[in-house]
Amino acid sequence: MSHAFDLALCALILGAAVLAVTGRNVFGAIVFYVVYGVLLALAWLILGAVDVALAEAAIGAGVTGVLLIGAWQGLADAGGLEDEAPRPVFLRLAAVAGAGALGGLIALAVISLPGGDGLTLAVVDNQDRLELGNPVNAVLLGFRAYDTLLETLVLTAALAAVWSLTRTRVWGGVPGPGHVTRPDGVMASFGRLLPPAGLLVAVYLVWVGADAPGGAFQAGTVLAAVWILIVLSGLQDEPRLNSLPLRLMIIAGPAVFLGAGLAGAAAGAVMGYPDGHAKSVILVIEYALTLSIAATLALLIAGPARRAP
Amino acid sequence: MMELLADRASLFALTGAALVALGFYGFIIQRAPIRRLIAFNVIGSGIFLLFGGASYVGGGVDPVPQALIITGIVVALALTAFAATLAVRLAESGGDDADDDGDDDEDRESDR
Amino acid sequence: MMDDLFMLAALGVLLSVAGALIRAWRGPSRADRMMSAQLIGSGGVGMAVLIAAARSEPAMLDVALVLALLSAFAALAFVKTVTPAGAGDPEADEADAP
Amino acid sequence: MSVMETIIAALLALGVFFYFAGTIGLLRFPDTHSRLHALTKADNLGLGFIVIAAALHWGDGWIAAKLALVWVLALFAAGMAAQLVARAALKAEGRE
Repeated sequence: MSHAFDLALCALILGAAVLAVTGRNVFGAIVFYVVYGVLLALAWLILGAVDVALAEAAIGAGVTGVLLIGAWQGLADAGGLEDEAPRPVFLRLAAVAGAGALGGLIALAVISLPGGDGLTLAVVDNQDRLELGNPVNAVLLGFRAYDTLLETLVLTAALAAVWSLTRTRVWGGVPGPGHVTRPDGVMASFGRLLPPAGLLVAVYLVWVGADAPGGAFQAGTVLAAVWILIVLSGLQDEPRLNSLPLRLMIIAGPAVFLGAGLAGAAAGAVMGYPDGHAKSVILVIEYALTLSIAATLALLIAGPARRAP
Repeated sequence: MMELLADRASLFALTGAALVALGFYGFIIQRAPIRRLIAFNVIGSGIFLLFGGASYVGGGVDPVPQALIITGIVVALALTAFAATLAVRLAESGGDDADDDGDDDEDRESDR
Repeated sequence: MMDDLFMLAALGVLLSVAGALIRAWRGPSRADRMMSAQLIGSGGVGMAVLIAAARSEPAMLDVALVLALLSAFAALAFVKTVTPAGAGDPEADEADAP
Repeated sequence: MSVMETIIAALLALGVFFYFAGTIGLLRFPDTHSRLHALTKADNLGLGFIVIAAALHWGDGWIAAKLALVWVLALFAAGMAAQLVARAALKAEGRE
């Protein structure tokens, strides 16, 4: 029975992807992409990768939809939504041939992969030294912490890139169109009801992240979603982008992370955790990262400033 | 072929391979910026699924690829946000830098 | 035995989700497409609960929790697209707008 | 099959039935607003039965509380989305 579900899920994932990529209507393509995100989260659940499923559920099924619909709105307002000029036939054929060859090659590589136990045992054997029960977070914040540090810097760089597209006269101003809703309406009520639940879930995810699926990225994304919801429902406008507390919040995570790495020099190893205190340092980093990831993702979705400060 | 589809690991890895091919096709064929963004993201998630399926042993996915995939999902979102902003600003300027008030335009395309 | 039962139910929900995809494909209006996405989101929550129950893995319920929390986000963004510049509230009358 | 298993099986069958009812309504009803009506009733009930079945399966208070939170959140989200999508559909029809 489980196998029938696997097959049907994979077929549906492919179907949703085909419709998202080739569908005739741009808005429909966005809807299919959101559906595709939900189905992918289920695929990760089936594979037993609960941490990835959480990230995919929060990002693929939640935040990306808001991002793409925002872009759709912006493009529709600017008249750049659709370019209907059809591609020449030879290009279509070449694309089909190229895609087929690429997919075939990858499939061949997958089939000929040698079996193996991978790195699971190596991680499980060593994660006790970090006192973390969740192997994925032991990799993210322990064994491969360099990657995670650089990733947070990539996020900050992406935000700087988005801000670089600001019109000069509104630099440092407020992003978004300035949402206004009926104060007693459904939308405003929803904006008041959901954030406490979202906050609870985010705190819970970062709290259990040490020993169970969850962690800074998942919790940060849920917090970012709560932020976006409050803005969309008109309860609170986006902050000014030149505000100092906001900028500090954005760099707090990478700064604490880098600081902990450099402070490791005092304990014997640059970019290492002090023996015996690894868990407490990791928890501090994780909380700071959660805040920074939340602010960075929410502001990435909000886009550059559009109103003067 | 059938025993490959009967094995969970290779079933999801092959689905990932098909998604990469599909996204690649869409990325070449489509012109509208949002469609290209979606196609690009389909390539990305196809690679993640390929990676996850290939490292699936018995009860779960290897934690190292899991960590890399989580990192990848978040970076993909960040770059999608940047690309979307770029596309909107490009459409607003419409190739004419003097048009600085493009965002006041309230025309909307109808759906059907 | 019980896990097969839960997966059978999950397969049933998956098939109903496949049906909803047809409506998302046909449209005709954006509201119809958005409704299908809503039904599929709700089906996703249900399937996440069912998979968690089949594996007897409570941590998997957190995925259902996150999906349920964020299932209305795309719908919220969507309804704003019918208002000027996507900034308003479809419930507000035009006269209320500033 | 024990009594409890029979009850769980029956609840699951009901849950799946309501999901199908929602999908059939979504496919068969003639216009946007009646489709919305079919959809929101059905999927909330479907999820409700599935959640009760899962809670009985675990028989644990905390897990049942988490499952209840999942259902309440889904109810809120679906209720809000239904109301706002209906308004948006009305508005879009007016504009076109």
